[in-house]
Amino acid sequence: MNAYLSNLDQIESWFFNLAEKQLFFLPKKTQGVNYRFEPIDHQQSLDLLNYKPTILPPGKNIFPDDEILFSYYKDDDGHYQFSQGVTVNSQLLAGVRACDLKGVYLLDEVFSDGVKDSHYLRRREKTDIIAFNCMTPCDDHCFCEAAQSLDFQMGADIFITPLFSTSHKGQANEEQQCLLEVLTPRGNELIKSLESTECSSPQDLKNHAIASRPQPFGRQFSAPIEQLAKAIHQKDADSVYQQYAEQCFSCGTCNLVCPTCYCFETKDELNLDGSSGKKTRHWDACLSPGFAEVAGGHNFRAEPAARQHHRIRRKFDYLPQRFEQTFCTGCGRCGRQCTTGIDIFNIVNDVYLSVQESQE
Amino acid sequence: MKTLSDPVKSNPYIPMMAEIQSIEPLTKNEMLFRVRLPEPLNHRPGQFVMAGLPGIGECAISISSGPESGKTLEMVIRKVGNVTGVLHKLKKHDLIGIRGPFGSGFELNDFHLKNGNQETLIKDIVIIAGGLGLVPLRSLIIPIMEHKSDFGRVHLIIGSKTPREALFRQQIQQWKIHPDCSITELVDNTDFQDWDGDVGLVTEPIHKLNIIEKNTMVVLCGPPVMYKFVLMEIKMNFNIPDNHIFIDLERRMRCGLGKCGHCQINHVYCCKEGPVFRYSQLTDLSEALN
Amino acid sequence: MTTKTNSSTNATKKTVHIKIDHVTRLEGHGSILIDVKKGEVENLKLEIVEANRFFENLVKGVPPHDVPQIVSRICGICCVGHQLAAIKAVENALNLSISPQTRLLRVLLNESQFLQSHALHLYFLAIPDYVGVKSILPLAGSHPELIKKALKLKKLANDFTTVLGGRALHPMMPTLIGWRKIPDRNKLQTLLERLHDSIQDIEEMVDFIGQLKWPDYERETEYVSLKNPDEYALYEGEIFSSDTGKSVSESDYRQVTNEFTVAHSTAKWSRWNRESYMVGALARVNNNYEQLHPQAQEIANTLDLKVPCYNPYKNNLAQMVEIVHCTYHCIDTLEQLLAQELQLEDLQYQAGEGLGSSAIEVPRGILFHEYGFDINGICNHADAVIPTSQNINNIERDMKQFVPQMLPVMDKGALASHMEMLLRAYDPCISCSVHMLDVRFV
Amino acid sequence: MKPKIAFFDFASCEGCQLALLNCEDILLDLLELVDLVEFREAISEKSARYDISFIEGSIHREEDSKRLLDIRSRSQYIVALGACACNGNVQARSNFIAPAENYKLIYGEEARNRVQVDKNYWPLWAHTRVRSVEEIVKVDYHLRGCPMDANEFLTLVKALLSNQIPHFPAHAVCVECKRNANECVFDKGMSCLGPIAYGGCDAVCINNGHVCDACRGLLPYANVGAHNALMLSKGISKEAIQSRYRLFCSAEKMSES
Ligand SMILES: Cc1cc2nc3c(=O)[nH]c(=O)nc-3n(C[C@H](O)[C@H](O)[C@H](O)COP(=O)(O)OP(=O)(O)OC[C@H]3O[C@@H](n4cnc5c(N)ncnc54)[C@H](O)[C@@H]3O)c2cc1C
Ligand code: SF4
Ligand code: SF4
Ligand code: SF4
Repeated sequence: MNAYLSNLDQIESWFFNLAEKQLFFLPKKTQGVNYRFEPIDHQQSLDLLNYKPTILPPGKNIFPDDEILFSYYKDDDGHYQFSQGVTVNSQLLAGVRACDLKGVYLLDEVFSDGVKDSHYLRRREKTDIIAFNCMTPCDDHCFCEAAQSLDFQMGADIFITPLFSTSHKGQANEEQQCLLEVLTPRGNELIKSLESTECSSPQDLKNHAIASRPQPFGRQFSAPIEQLAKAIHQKDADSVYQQYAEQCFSCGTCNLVCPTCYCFETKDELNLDGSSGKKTRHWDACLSPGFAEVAGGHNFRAEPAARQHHRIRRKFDYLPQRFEQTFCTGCGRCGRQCTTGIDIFNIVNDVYLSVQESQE
Repeated sequence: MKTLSDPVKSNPYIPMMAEIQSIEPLTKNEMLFRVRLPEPLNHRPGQFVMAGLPGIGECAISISSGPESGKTLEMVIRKVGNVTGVLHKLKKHDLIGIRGPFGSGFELNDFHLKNGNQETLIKDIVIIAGGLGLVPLRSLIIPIMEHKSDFGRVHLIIGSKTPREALFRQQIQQWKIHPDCSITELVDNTDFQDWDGDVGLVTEPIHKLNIIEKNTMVVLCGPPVMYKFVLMEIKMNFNIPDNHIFIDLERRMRCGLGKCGHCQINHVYCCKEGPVFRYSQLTDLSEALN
Repeated sequence: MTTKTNSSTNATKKTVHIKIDHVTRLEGHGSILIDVKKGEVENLKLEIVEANRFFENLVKGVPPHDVPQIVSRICGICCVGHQLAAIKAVENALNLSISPQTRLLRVLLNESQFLQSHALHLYFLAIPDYVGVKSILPLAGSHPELIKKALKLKKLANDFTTVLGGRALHPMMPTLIGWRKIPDRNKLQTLLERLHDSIQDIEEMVDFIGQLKWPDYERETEYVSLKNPDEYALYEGEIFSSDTGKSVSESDYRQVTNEFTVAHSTAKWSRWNRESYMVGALARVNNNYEQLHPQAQEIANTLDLKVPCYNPYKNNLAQMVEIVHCTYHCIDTLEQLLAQELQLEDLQYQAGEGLGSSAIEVPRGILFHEYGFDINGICNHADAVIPTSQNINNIERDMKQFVPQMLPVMDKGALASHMEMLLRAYDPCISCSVHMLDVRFV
Repeated sequence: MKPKIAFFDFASCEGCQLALLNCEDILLDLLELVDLVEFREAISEKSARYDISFIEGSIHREEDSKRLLDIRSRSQYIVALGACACNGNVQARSNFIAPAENYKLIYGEEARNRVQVDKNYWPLWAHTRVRSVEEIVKVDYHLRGCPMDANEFLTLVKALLSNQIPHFPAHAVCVECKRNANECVFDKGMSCLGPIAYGGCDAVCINNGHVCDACRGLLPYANVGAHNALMLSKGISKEAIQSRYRLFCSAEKMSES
């Protein structure tokens, strides 16, 4: 597909333009230090270059909490009449970082595996994504390069790479030129309204930009991810999980903010009339103590350490076995938002080191 | 995007509504529901459905009828909580929501005397059921009994807590008349009631089994605590390959589709790859039998 | 409610014993005890049987911003009043000042509670008495339209408090100096429209109330309320007495309340220029009639509420008048607020030593709070005087006059129910009243 | 037969009953489905047996606990309504002050003496520890929070009306913060009890710019040790942490530490 050149100013007015036509989400600064994907607001300044990953990943717009799975009523003959749920509106997610793009891609894989999840897939079909390539690590928590999601661009309709240094905000050189790669027919439609010039040698420009990035990019594990995964697959590291579990609140924040966590709980609700209602689903968290409890009270993961173990292995061992991809994108959200400061990066590293040690 | 090209039409969360044909109390807390489905399930033995009522909830319930039951579905439901409590209040002709069948289930072929093209002779089938474990296994025992000549010797060990909780006693009586079929019924405790079977745990008769180890298939289903002891007993007395031992597991389930994550046992989903597993699949799953 | 009445009737020389335990449709627990022997009132007590919660002690040891959150729990109906009174008193103690934006928000928040409390009291608690039913439930059958309108007004008032305060009960958005979060502009706009729309309904409710018959009973007493030269005093002002025609400042509130205890009440009693005084809607309307919104004055006229009014039952009418006043006043204030950009303000403050008190009008009358802080800014002193505890003394005196006066013309049943109605007319809030401190015996 | 529902209040602000009266949208529909037999705040009727009794308020005096025992014996289900009933709420702070001291501070020495003379009113004043409802009778369900959450109330009533078992997941307030995409209070430079507090309130305080003070009580698995360490690491003094824990949760174990 084609590639184009444009600058940030032009991209900004393009965004406002697109926002006239459809629901348009963009990262926006909260009152504190964080960002959130919110409907674009005309007073907002485009913070694409320096924003740190949003509180919730953009994938949650496709897999929303409290989603209606179906609603129903009993007709006069006592027959149940079902309806699908809510109508899905199209939306555009802009400024999605590569790590979050990979998150969405992994959810795509999960929800289309086996029996297809119509709710996710219908929303996904109506979601356009304009992704954004990172030129500097967003903060100290990021480890996207180590987690192999830097430069990830599958699933985006348009992928933007800044061709200038983004480390000094405001005093950017040249005229803040960006490369826009169009990856889908939908992207082709979107880019029509952008003031831009066609680019004939996108790969060279991109390679050059990538080469000028800081090295190493973000935090690096003690070993390549394949070796970590192998270590995590072994069971010798109980003491590491235990050590982190002692600090853990079992609050589930780490799950809920993760772009690749998709476990859910369903809830059936009856209306006051007693003959109509709905079924909804809610984000759930495997770190939450009741997650694996069954009727009769037996809990298959009653200990916090067992839950941490499950979470880490799910990201680095179990799901990769199924989908051949690491289910941690290195976005750093879980570490950034864990109130007690537990960082998956450290757990994974420590597990690796402890397994190494025990083998020596 | 490869995954999204085929349009999704159906909503996998909407149940089909089945009419209750009969409800038969089996014990104080267990009832046999016989329902008529709008279309045949075409299930395999050992599979399960999500049963429940819209507005109330759903839970995983094993299919207890044989694979040839057509539009009729039999389930035994034990009253333990929310959904099962409400289901127990239903009456004949009421509707019940069913989704499924889900899960792997058993491949009857694995148990045939002549096992498919491998030509292994499966001479002995050992089925050990504890408590409610008999319910899913019944869907396996029924086809075996109905086509008994295709199968070898069948050894059933069926345990319950007390005579009051023993399930399907009449039907078990009928199974006994089949050739090459030994059935041991046990209770932990007679609790001062009449009981013509044995008293003891399901582990006790295992060492007495007269089987040809390498031509034997073993099937287990029961409460989580049972597995460890039964497996220990089997391993101590016989040399049966791990992939000839089947175990039926239970976990919390919400979707039945391998998505919600609740039934995950290490990297496998109980609702997808299970609930029936070969023991060989479970040996490196640390969470499976704990 | 259990009503035990025994009497041996001998024309005028009646002997009546009435005990009403846990009077219903009342916020908090109170009982009425009346003993009449041979036509003479031997014993008449308004017992307050609510369990103590010792709020003044509960706030000791906490930092300044926690004080309003704790005292909010004194009472659900009056939570906004307690919060605002505490916030003002703490600000006075720490010498903190507020912006005009914050003042406007507080005025609105306070009046939203007037709307909600008066609507609740009139329709759910008081009116059933005058229609002769036991609760609002039969009214829902006999007067469905009226009840729907009352619910609608109550919902509007609740939503109003929710938009301004975060929730209708124990709001968390207001705090010292300002607002923790700025109310949503669109929601304020919607509220303004709903307030405009509610006027029609309110007028119909006035018509309904106008048809009710009020017991013909009067007792002149001292009426105490805030007074403010610039407005109908609700949020702030000086303490004014109808007896003297003079005011004292809020920091001198002890001169007014002069609290003392009686054994049959876990709430303390008050008196000022005579043996008892009255606070609340009627006192305010009596004292500040001229400053009511013109539309509210007109309604007072329609309802035949002439000031000064000495009939305590007509406190209910004064509440209706205040509903009208607050509706119009909120509309004006909201328009003023929406004319400006709302800003999130810096809420940092310096905590330190200090003592401060405040007075504010809440639906049931004047509420006084006072707090002291040590050099670390930790609360070490608290006092609160609640409207009901100021009124109880006056209610008992009303009853003591009412019983002998009506004894010849009323049977014991009517007497008992009129006592309950009288108690309810004051809209007493007993939960609130059971927490006093610093007693001086006079 | 419609279930008989009753409300009883003990020491409380009666805000939870008000929270119910505030559900204007559904109030009349709800009243169609149940038989409200006792609701002192709004009606004057009585009944001998109750299907569901909602108990509001904490228990302070012997006569209160006697009354509560009597209600229990006449009720099928007891629901503790709101923080006062569930865990004693702010008034349980007075458990850290000796009762005699409390009286002296509030009423003065003289009042106490006078009360002791007049035996008739003695029970009114016979104050013991502030106790939760569960300390005295078996509680079937808890509706936590100050005030209770109207949605949870509705969930409970609907479940009981349809023969279901009401279920309130025991998760931290943080869960609801995430569902609302809230910025964490700690990121705003303030501190929060959310990680150890019962959720179910939709994180309403944090949604509205405040912090969580754990009015719904502590989770059964609350990691208080880790929380304490977290607060200390934010430079909050031991005394301030304790004062915070004791704001709403004084009746609970952690605040004793
Ligand atoms: C493959 C399989 C087959 C089964 N076959 C049968 C069978 O044939 N017959 C049979 O009787 N049972 C069978 N079961 C067990 C059955 O699924 C459970 O007993 C059932 O889930 C109970 O549901 P319930 O709603 O009645 O109980 P619940 O009230 O749901 O209680 C179940 C547990 O879940 C928790 N819980 C309840 N509601 C919620 C909620 N909303 N959110 C979070 N946690 C909650 C409770 O703490 C409790 O521990 C099978 C289970 C599996 C996995
Ligand atoms: S966010 Fe932190 S404290 Fe909360 S469950 Fe995850 S690891 Fe534990
Ligand atoms: S596990 Fe943590 S770092 Fe990895 S993708 Fe999830 S939130 Fe990001
Ligand atoms: S604000 Fe409080 S409740 Fe919310 S996530 Fe942070 S710690 Fe948890």
